[in-house]
Amino acid sequence: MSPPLVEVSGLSVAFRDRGQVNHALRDVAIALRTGEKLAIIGESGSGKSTFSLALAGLLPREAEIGGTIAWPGLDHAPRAGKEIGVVFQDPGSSLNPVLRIGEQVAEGARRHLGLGRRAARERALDLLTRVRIPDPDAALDAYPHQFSGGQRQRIAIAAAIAARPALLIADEATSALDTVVQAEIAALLDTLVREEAMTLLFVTHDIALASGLADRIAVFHQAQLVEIGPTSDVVHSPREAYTRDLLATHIDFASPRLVGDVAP
Amino acid sequence: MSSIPVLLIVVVGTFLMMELASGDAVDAYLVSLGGGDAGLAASLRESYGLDQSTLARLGLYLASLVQLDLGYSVAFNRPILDIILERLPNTLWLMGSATALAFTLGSALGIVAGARPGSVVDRMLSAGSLALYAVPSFWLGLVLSLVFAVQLRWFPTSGIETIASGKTGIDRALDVAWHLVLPVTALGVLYLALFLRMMRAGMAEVWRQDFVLAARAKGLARHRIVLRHVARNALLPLVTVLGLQSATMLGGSVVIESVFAIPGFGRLAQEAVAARDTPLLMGIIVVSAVLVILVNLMVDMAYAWLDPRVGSAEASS
Amino acid sequence: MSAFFGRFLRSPEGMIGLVLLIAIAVMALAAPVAFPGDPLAIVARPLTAPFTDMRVPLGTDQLGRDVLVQLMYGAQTSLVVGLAAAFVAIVFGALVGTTAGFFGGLVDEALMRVVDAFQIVPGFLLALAFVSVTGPSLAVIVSAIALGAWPGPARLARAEVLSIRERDYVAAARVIGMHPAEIAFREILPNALPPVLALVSVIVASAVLIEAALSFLGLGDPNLVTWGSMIAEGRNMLRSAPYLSIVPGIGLVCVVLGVYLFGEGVVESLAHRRRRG
Amino acid sequence: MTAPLLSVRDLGKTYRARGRQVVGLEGVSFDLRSGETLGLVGPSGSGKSTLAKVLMRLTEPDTGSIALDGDDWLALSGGALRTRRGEMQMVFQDPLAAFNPRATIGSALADPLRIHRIVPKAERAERVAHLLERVGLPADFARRRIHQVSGGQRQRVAIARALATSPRLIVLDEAVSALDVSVRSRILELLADLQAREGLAYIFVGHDLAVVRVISHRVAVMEKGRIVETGPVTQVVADPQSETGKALVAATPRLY
Amino acid sequence: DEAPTGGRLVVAADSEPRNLNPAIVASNSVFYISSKVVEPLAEASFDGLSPRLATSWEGSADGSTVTFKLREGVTWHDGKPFTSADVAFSAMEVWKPLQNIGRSVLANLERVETPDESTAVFHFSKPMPIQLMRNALPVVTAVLPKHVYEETEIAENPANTHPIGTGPFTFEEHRPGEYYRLAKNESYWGEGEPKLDEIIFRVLPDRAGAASALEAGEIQLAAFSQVPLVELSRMESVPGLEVVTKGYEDLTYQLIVEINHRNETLADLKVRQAIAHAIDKAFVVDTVFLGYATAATGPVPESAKEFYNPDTPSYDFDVDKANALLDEAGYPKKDDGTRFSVRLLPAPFFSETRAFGQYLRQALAAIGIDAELVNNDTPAHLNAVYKEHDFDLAIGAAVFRGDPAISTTNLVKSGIPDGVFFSNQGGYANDKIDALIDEALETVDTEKRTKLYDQFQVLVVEDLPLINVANWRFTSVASTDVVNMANNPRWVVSNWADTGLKQ
Ligand SMILES: Nc1ncnc2c1ncn2[C@@H]1O[C@H](COP(=O)(O)OP(=O)(O)OP(=O)(O)O)[C@@H](O)[C@H]1O
Ligand SMILES: Nc1ncnc2c1ncn2[C@@H]1O[C@H](COP(=O)(O)OP(=O)(O)OP(=O)(O)O)[C@@H](O)[C@H]1O
Ligand SMILES: [Mg+2]
Ligand SMILES: [Mg+2]
Ligand code: NI
Repeated sequence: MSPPLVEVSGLSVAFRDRGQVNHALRDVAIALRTGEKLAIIGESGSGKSTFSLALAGLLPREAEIGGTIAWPGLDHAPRAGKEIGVVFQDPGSSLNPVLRIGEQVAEGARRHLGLGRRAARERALDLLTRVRIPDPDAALDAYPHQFSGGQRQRIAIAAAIAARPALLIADEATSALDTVVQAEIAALLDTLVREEAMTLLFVTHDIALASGLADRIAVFHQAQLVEIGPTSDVVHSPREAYTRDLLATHIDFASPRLVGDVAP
Repeated sequence: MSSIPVLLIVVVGTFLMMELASGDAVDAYLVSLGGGDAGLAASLRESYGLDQSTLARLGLYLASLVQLDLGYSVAFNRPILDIILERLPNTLWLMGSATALAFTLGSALGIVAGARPGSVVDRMLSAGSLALYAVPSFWLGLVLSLVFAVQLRWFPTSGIETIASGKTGIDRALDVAWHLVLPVTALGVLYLALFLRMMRAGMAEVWRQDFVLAARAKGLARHRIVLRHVARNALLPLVTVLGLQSATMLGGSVVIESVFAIPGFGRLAQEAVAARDTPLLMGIIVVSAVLVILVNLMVDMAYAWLDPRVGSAEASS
Repeated sequence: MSAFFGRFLRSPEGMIGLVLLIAIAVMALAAPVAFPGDPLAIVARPLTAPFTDMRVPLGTDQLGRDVLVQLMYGAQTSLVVGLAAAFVAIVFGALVGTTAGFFGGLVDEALMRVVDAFQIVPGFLLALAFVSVTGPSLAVIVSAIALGAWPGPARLARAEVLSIRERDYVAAARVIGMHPAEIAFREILPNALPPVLALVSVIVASAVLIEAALSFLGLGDPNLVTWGSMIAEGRNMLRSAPYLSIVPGIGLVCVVLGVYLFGEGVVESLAHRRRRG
Repeated sequence: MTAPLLSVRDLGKTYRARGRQVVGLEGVSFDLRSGETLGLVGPSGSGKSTLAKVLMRLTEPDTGSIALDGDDWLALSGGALRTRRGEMQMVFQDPLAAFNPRATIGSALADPLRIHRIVPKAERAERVAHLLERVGLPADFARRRIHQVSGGQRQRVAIARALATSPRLIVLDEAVSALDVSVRSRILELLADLQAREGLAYIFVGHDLAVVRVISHRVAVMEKGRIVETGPVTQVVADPQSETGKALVAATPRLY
Repeated sequence: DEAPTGGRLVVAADSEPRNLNPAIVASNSVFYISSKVVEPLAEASFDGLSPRLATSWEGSADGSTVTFKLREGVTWHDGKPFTSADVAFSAMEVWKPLQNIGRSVLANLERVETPDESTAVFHFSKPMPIQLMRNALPVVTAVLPKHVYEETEIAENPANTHPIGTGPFTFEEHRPGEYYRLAKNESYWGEGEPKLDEIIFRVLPDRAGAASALEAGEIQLAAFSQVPLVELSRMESVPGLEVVTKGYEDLTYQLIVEINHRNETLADLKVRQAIAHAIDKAFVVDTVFLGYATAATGPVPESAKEFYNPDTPSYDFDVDKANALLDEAGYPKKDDGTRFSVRLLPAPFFSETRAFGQYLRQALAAIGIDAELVNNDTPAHLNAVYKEHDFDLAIGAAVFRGDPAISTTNLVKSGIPDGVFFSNQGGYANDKIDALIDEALETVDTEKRTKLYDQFQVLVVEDLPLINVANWRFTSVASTDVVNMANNPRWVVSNWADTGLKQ
């Protein structure tokens, strides 16, 4: 068996604000296998984003970090952009409004793959085609505001994978979108990860979405990892009470309805 | 274009304000004569049409303004347009250079400060700019002229160029530039500080935005993040302020022109008021208003060029 | 509230500003107590240099008037003019801006054209002309400065009102059937004003500077001591008696700096509260 | 068959922004009976919020009619409208944005009581406490401000405010979309409970068909300002007829 | 002395008159520039008059005519010859109808006869004192070229801003806000004159600017006290610069307190006397003028030797007496220490008038008069004082123009229409004084006429229609390179034909 891509152990993150310490993560240990799709679920404030940012090395300077993050699957410490791509939640604000799409998609590739102007443009065009932006040629010279939310998220994904990262982190990449678009983006991520043999860390608060996409699911609650395991185990035989609660309150087409079939 | 009614308000407002004045152009003229009798005053008033009612004069003024005729100056005994065109370049040079200096240097230093918020460089630049921001420009002008013109004699004390030098071409340009160093510094420093502070504040704001985190996540070089992503966006509000400040700067140049005896627009305004030359003052105010409108138009164009979101047909969903 | 003060007390800018302002305010308030009588009284030999005669520690001007006394009374003028002009400009501007924002349509259009008109005319030029034609007195100078300063608050107030009008809580107020007047005064206005009030420091500072510049050009109230006119008079003696223009110049820098720093401290401490919700 | 509580016919609304025209609503018609919940689903920009605002008279439609209890709802204006607003209330998506940040929760809940003279001044505090109790909150919340309580509690306060005037109909625009799952299901239970006890009618706007299914009797699927499909919710979920309906059903995540 | 030839003299100018024609505008700021271009019939000298375009002048015994012999061989700057026709034209068409001073001095001029090209005979309808005529010559009689002005709208003639004369320098250009340039008139009638190649008047409206420019060597002369008095002692010590107080003897300015006699309180002589006693003239001379002035004793300055009468009543600085006078007049001190309030309007023309305003406010406070200063700009001040009469006390600066009849008597005479600047607009009327003034105006005999003015001075000081505080003269600061400076009593406004510059 290949070594894990990344091995996180005892990870703690705290934010200190004028004397008050706010623990965003406490003693989290997770190993990510190369090529797997791991979903992290948990409610708001449970530390999901903090974990993603810690992996990508993007935590703000004031964060106090404890524990270790080792990368046995790589021969050197990873760099954000090169070995790790990140997609954020809000497609409206994660693209620079005043720069052309082509530039934003290609800039990671130019830096990490050492591409020239032309080659970078080619690469951007290729990426935009792969994330299925209509008329990708014209899109290169367009600006973010000219696209819908779903399209922007596709562009953000293209930019994140521009330098062929080994690990793609999608932090609530679909939460701001409507269900139809959300399903499309989730499918796109799935395809891309498979094609590029990337490892995927998929952060969401929707356990159903996670279950449809991920190989394994990690459940965060109040800054702690409460449970991690293969998707079907977590969904069908959760070990922790919190996970059971999550599943119980989850609503899907199978959930019992709260009202009668017709109004009284 | 909504500038026409705005200009109308400006014109009528200024006219009415000048009606509040005690004494008219003939009085002012008679003083320059060292006095004169009542008959002389009456005949002068008649010849300048100052004996008519306020409304009639306002009507006449507006009518001539429509034909782009700014009228005739009693104080200078010349067509107002000529006088204005003679003075305008000096002020434009002064303002233009001060703006260019303040904007380029101010935003550049703002970028330096905003590149690492909270760093030593940032704190020093912030404190320095705040101090400069608090210095009255006319006082700074005095101090500069005392030190660099009178004491050290590096620069001329006053004027816009060496008088009657017969210089032309590049020599003259250099001469003017040499004369402008101190006044431009005195006028520009305040705005330099303003732009620096705005740039810095703007960058601090942009640093918090998601797309900067995204840029960091792409592993871009720091200078690229600072310049291309952060500074580029922080520049936008600066451009807007540039337009808003043009009027303020025009006003500020009045005092500086007085300190450095530069025959510009501001001084002309002072002279016009002192001479109760209503048409001249109106001409000055109308022309400066048009100037400000033009600057704002240019700024809008620059903004539209810098910010693709503006004026674009497709808007976000 | 107390959290706000706590933050303010810990903000270095705010504290320096506060100290400067207190010092200047004390100076202004102490003036009539320490030196009752006419600040423009001729008390000693003209052009006594500073620190040479301890009865007039900062020296005298060309008429033998005490520079220290003038400096202290000048602080009064600067503060009074600055605060009064800012008060008038902000009250008037906020009134016009909120009116335009509330009523919208033709009223908005008309008022905003007037605001435009005032914004494209250089404020200082306007103040200069206004003071020249009406004669310099404290009230005239204050109005002249306010005349150039009100469009800023007006625009901001209007923008705030327009933006708050679109907020959900205003929609919620309409939904429960609140009267439009109550919506305007209870829901919108109190939330629209704070950003406008944040302009106070900038306007006070610029009013102090404009008053000084007007006095410098000879358009100050002759019955009052003002720093600008001290500088203007000192200007004629810049080389013989540089202290005459340097002393009030430093006074000006301190007031303006104090106001800015104080304002910055306040805004920052308030902004924190907004950010944290 | 009783007459519908709300009868909407042929609503149309076009937004004009910077010279462009955007369809907000087009030919929207439906009926709603007392005690019934109509779910409203559709992709982003399909006009759900526009419909909600038009119903609440927060924005005016270009065409069409609305009858509340048989009365012409669009003909009301001024004081008459304000008086009758008590019959139809609304809950917004973001409860934080829906409350004046300066007001205490108590005064926000007292406002409708005062405006509609529901109880004498002396009894208001008591009534506010009762309202809080009905949405499952302790009475001392009245002293807090909205940013001092959690997300789910905020939405409960919003519902309490909507209940204050004893409305017959509440429009809920994405009222549970921003909430964590556990909180969300409790709010849904609260809504269903209130309906069962008081015969309220709801228009429930949401983008998650699974959630809409749980709380609604009927559902209307919207797309580009039009209602493309309506029917009993179970039926639509089981067998959507419209393209949009099919896409929505397909896109709703299921637990595997 | 003989001055070196050549060179460019750069001097400071503080204003830019819109009309540079000295025949129309007889004011110092116009003369300053145009006296080098347009010449009068005669100019002042330390021993009387020195001939310019006229070589002699003679009055008839009955005062009905004055005959001028004119200089021959003089040409205008455009090459045309100068003749008596030019003088006749200037007198009848310009000085008498248009000029601010000529309108009154030459009011009785009927016609000018020109028996030949070099003779002009002025005929008057009422006796014209030759003393007055002589004294008026330097001020009133700048001669204009008839061929340029004839049959034009004289007031609008382009030569008013680009003067053409017979003087040692030709007017070359005016760059508004920057400078005027005059060049040597190669065909000037004066032998070996002018010396300078060029004179540049550099516009420096701010007084501080002139001092800096002098020190920086950018200009060589600042006249009319453009360098502030307080800077003088320091300028004195700057190598290469000197302070010159000579050259202004006939350009005396009088610091006066104008009084509005419509104010009942001020109409009381005792009150006026009290005010006069409250003013410490010596202090004013020392502090406001830093010694560059003399205390005034009456309406005629000491420098006007021909007219000055030292035997006038005096009002010593005496606060107690002033207080006593006010008590006597029935204005006791109230609880707050004041007796009554007045509005005090200092003229904005000079920093000294404003400074004196500050002083007077304080001097009045000392005797219980609460004075509120009102600072107006020039038009507003003139309007308030001379038109609206909206003042109680005003501080003015009057020019003594060589003869009391030229402008000084206007300050006390009654019956002057409203709106005439620098005249009695305080509503003062004194039959005795009026009669004296009228008599002197037609008294041909010089000695008799002088006597009348002696009396006039006594009456004015006794009754105090206004208070003369001090008389002051300007100073110049110049480079020591300037040669032949200040060699006549109106030097700054004379033709500078013999002025030179050491290289
Ligand atoms: N820069 C920061 N400074 C201070 N506290 C922070 C910071 N970033 C996050 N936190 C705190 O850390 C905790 C975890 O936040 P995090 O963003 O990781 O949660 P999350 O699970 O991503 O929530 P959500 O679903 O809302 O995105 C929260 O309490 C949050 O307030
Ligand atoms: N005030 C407005 N001005 C202009 N266009 C508007 C306005 N409000 C909504 N629209 C447009 O009307 C259409 C319908 O918008 P609406 O907000 O009703 O959609 P929605 O179904 O609520 O979407 P979402 O699920 O994103 O909330 C959209 O295209 C939107 O851009
Ligand atoms: Mg998160
Ligand atoms: Mg919506
Ligand atoms: Ni808080």
